[in-house]
Amino acid sequence: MKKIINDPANVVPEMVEGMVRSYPQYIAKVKDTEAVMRADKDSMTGKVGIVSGGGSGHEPTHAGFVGKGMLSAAVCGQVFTSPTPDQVYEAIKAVNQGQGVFLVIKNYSGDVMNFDMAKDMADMDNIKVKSIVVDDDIAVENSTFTQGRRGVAGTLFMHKILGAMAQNGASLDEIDATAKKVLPNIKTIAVALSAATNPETGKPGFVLKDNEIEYGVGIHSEPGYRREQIKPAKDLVTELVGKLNDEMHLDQNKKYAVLVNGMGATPLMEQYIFSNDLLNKLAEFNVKPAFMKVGNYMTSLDMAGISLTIFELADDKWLDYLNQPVETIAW
Amino acid sequence: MKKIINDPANVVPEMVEGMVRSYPQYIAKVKDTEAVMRADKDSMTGKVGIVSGGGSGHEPTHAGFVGKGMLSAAVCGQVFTSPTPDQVYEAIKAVNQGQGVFLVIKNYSGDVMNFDMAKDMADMDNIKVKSIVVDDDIAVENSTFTQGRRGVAGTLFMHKILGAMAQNGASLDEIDATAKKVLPNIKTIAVALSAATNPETGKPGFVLKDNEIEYGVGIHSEPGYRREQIKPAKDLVTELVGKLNDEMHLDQNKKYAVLVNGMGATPLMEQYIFSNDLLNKLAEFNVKPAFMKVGNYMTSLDMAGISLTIFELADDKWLDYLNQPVETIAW
Amino acid sequence: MGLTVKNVIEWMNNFSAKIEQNKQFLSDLDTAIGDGDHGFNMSRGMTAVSQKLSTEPKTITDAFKQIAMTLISTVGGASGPLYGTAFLEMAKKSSTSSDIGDLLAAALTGIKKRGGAEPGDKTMVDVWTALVPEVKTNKLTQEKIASAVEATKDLVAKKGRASYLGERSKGHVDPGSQSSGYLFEALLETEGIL
Amino acid sequence: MGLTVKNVIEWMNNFSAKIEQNKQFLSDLDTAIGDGDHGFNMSRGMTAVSQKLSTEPKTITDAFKQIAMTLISTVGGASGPLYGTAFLEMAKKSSTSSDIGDLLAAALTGIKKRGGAEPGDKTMVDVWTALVPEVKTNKLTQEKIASAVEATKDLVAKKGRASYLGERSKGHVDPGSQSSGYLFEALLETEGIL
Ligand SMILES: Nc1ncnc2c1ncn2[C@@H]1O[C@H](COP(=O)(O)OP(=O)(O)O)[C@@H](O)[C@H]1O
Ligand SMILES: Nc1ncnc2c1ncn2[C@@H]1O[C@H](COP(=O)(O)OP(=O)(O)O)[C@@H](O)[C@H]1O
Ligand SMILES: [Mg+2]
Ligand SMILES: [Mg+2]
Ligand SMILES: [Mg+2]
Ligand SMILES: [Mg+2]
Repeated sequence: MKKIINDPANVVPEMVEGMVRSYPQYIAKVKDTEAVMRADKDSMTGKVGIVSGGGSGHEPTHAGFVGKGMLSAAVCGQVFTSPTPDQVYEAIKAVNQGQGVFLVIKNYSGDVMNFDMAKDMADMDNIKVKSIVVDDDIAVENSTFTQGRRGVAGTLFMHKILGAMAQNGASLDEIDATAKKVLPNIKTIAVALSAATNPETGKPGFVLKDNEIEYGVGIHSEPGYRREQIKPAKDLVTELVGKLNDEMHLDQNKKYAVLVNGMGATPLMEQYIFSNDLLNKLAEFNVKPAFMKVGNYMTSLDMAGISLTIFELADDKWLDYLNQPVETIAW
Repeated sequence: MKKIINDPANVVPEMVEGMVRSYPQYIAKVKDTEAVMRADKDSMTGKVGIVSGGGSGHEPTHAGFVGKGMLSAAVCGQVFTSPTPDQVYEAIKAVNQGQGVFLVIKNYSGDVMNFDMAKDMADMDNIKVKSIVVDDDIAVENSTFTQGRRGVAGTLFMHKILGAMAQNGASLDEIDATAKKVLPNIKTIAVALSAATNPETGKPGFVLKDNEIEYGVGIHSEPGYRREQIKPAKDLVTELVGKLNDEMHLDQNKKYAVLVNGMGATPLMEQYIFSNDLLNKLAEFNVKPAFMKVGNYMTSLDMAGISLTIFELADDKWLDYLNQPVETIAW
Repeated sequence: MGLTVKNVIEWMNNFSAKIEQNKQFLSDLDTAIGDGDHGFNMSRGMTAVSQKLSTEPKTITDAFKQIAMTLISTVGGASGPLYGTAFLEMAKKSSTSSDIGDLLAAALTGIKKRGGAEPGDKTMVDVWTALVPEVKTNKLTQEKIASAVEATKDLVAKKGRASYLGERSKGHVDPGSQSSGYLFEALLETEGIL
Repeated sequence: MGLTVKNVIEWMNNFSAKIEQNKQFLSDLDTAIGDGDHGFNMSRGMTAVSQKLSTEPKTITDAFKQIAMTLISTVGGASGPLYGTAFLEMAKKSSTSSDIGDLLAAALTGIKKRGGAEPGDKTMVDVWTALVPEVKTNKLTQEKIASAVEATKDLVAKKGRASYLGERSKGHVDPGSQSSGYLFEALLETEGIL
């Protein structure tokens, strides 16, 4: 493991410190925590707070999306490990303006339980808290008898939609209702060329051979659904779009937002080549995205690979929310 | 070599295609070339054009900085290979509005010669063209008897300053004069943990041992000035800031802009940890950056490492230019 | 004898020592079917617990509460709220009972409620479900602990990260079950509680 | 005999074949002291030149002009404008002279002007400087070409990417000199020009 770090045990506090000091115009630390909140407090006055977070290692998620028009606060857990309830609770308190706070949680048992405990703590303070659990990763079979699907890159669209609504003055109940409507419309699937190496453990999450790829891996190196030989970009696109289409039945009469997301170590050149093939493939369905982003948004440290998110814009307002300007480090 | 590409010979056209199709609101192709120009042509009316470019593999540079307030066009050469004069010439013609065109060239013999030939071609069309050759990389000893220093990440600041001026209506001569003033104030130095693998050759530019780093490498895997064992982030900062300070003598009474630039495969987590140590180190000089950016801006495909640019803001207007809003993919 | 502040502390220090010793092993188990951090998570938490308990709490209830709050605020992940909830429930129960069997039963109820897992889901719930009755009937042995932990090996995970593996989670011991095994071992080795 | 459109084409096809054959070798030389692409750059260019010349140009001047423009627009990097300029100067000169020695001398002047390199800077200028007089005096041989190329090995690079290496550029043949060597070899092997 060769990394630009100091003590592996301190990567998260040092990273958070580096982030708030590099971008004081956007974010500030929530005192005595590894959570960050908007520097522009005025932008939160009278608004519902939107709080997200999770394990670290997915930068710029989540702290890079804190700012006017998007998240109110982000809680940074240890690498790939859910933050603790007390930290989430402090973030909730810091951004609550009396209009309540909405939590965007990714579906991992740790995150769900820790955020739930934080909610319990906030309840005791009479802070109204509602939440959504994002589970956009279609690699995993869905089932109510299991943990269900993971929350991955599609979470970004949830942040953006709810952040825009909150900025426009929506109530906690309105935000809650929209979150529920948005949720089933976001689907993501990934392909990995190599796993991330966690600085704490010093080991890669899995090892692929020199010519191997794996479809369906998660953002903490959770296993995917198939390993095979590396293929041309356009064949990767065919596989991933095929999976997404099975789920959401692409329809030329519908509008879509698309996120091509680099996992951390994949050059933008490859992401754009992938995007080119993707747009060709979508054209076969007579689909042209109404909104598109390409880049490293929900990374997994130094993992090489790409995830593809397609978000059906079932409500026309959602496109406006996506296009609404924000003041963040990374959107 | 495991990459998300199709035919290695087509990476550049496919990438450019992917980029303009993903972000049609910002960029469009210059017909029959691998150059891109602003989609928002109105934003160029009556203004001096700013054209840059170079070999591909440094994404989001240069095409990611084309848009209102920054570059007018960017010419994308083969991977790590200067674009040809005819392509640069087409870009010049496409953005020329009668006020002349200014070229931002990075100091490599290829770039300098090809852009020079393009200038000769534009001269024959009576298009006024001036240019600056950026040579911010202090790893190389400077000398008028050699090729001199390379142009690397600091070029971004040149793009931003000149782009803002052009947008505000500055003349070609004013832009030329400012470019000359800005040039000696931008200094960059890098450290690499691993080299880039060019998709055309399939081989890494150099090989470092599992515990080795190299100071002073260039963005095409040009060799640096020293190899040694990997050190904690704060020691890397000490080395790089030391080198920069030898050149520019950090002074608490002066203002600085700072760019912490990831080389492509280095996670943002590491870049922020580095930034935290950097800000500590600069504080020892009583220096606090007036402007700062952290992220993958001038990459070298999948190279792991960081470059550090310090830009002395010798003129107060320069800070305003850096802060002036732009409409680009990546600034 | 029964519970005292002193032997609760000893229990926790024993537990902490086992975690420290097996930190890498727990993480390796987690690498096979999870995200490879369980040893580090538990080590971070139990180091903080030992540190916290170096100032002796006044009451047994206080001791359990401090253990709970420390775990909740330092471990994170899935195991943090689960172990935290377990000790929080033990703290609550300790105000009306001093029977370790009763306390552990309350803890198990808390774990199931917090995580929604049932026996057979290949989580720490399996080990707790197997061993709490043994504590109650005073029949806890090293062998029973080992076999309860080992029994998770053949199960298919239904909760937690390992559930993403489906059938492929078979053949690996559940890391949270292994760390829970250490908790019961530490209990067994702490003189005077059982 | 002297220059004809036909033997210029043959010269270029010979050159192209040598480049193709030694593509990897040229890139390997460039990897040692540059960025590893010289073989690919030249191959891209000469493939395009051969393709272009498959339609026979009308005049020698046209032939050289087409070679120049094709190289300029396909090679890129440092070698593109340099080789491009060389052939452009040969095209210009060919309107007043049909002596290959005169043409190559004009080419060398162009290369030096475009790149600013002098003999001894470890660039293709060294090979051209050594061999143009040999062509003029009709004494070009395979051995002289080889030794001109080899002579760049001990030099320290002052221009181009290799100059970043300083002293460390010693001990490696300059890739552009090697490809220029092939150009002269191809010339030597093309019957009738010299
Ligand atoms: N819903 C749940 N109910 C009970 N135990 C669970 C649940 N989810 C996970 N666990 C336990 O937690 C352990 C994993 O803990 P840990 O690795 O520290 O957290 P994470 O999975 O967040 O990385 C699993 O081995 C399992 O025993
Ligand atoms: N200024 C110069 N003058 C003459 N020849 C040069 C100059 N710069 C580079 N060269 C030649 O070009 C060769 C490298 O070409 P190539 O690898 O194709 O371009 P690049 O260096 O842009 O990658 C060198 O080996 C050298 O012979
Ligand atoms: Mg974890
Ligand atoms: Mg090159
Ligand atoms: Mg785990
Ligand atoms: Mg080269």
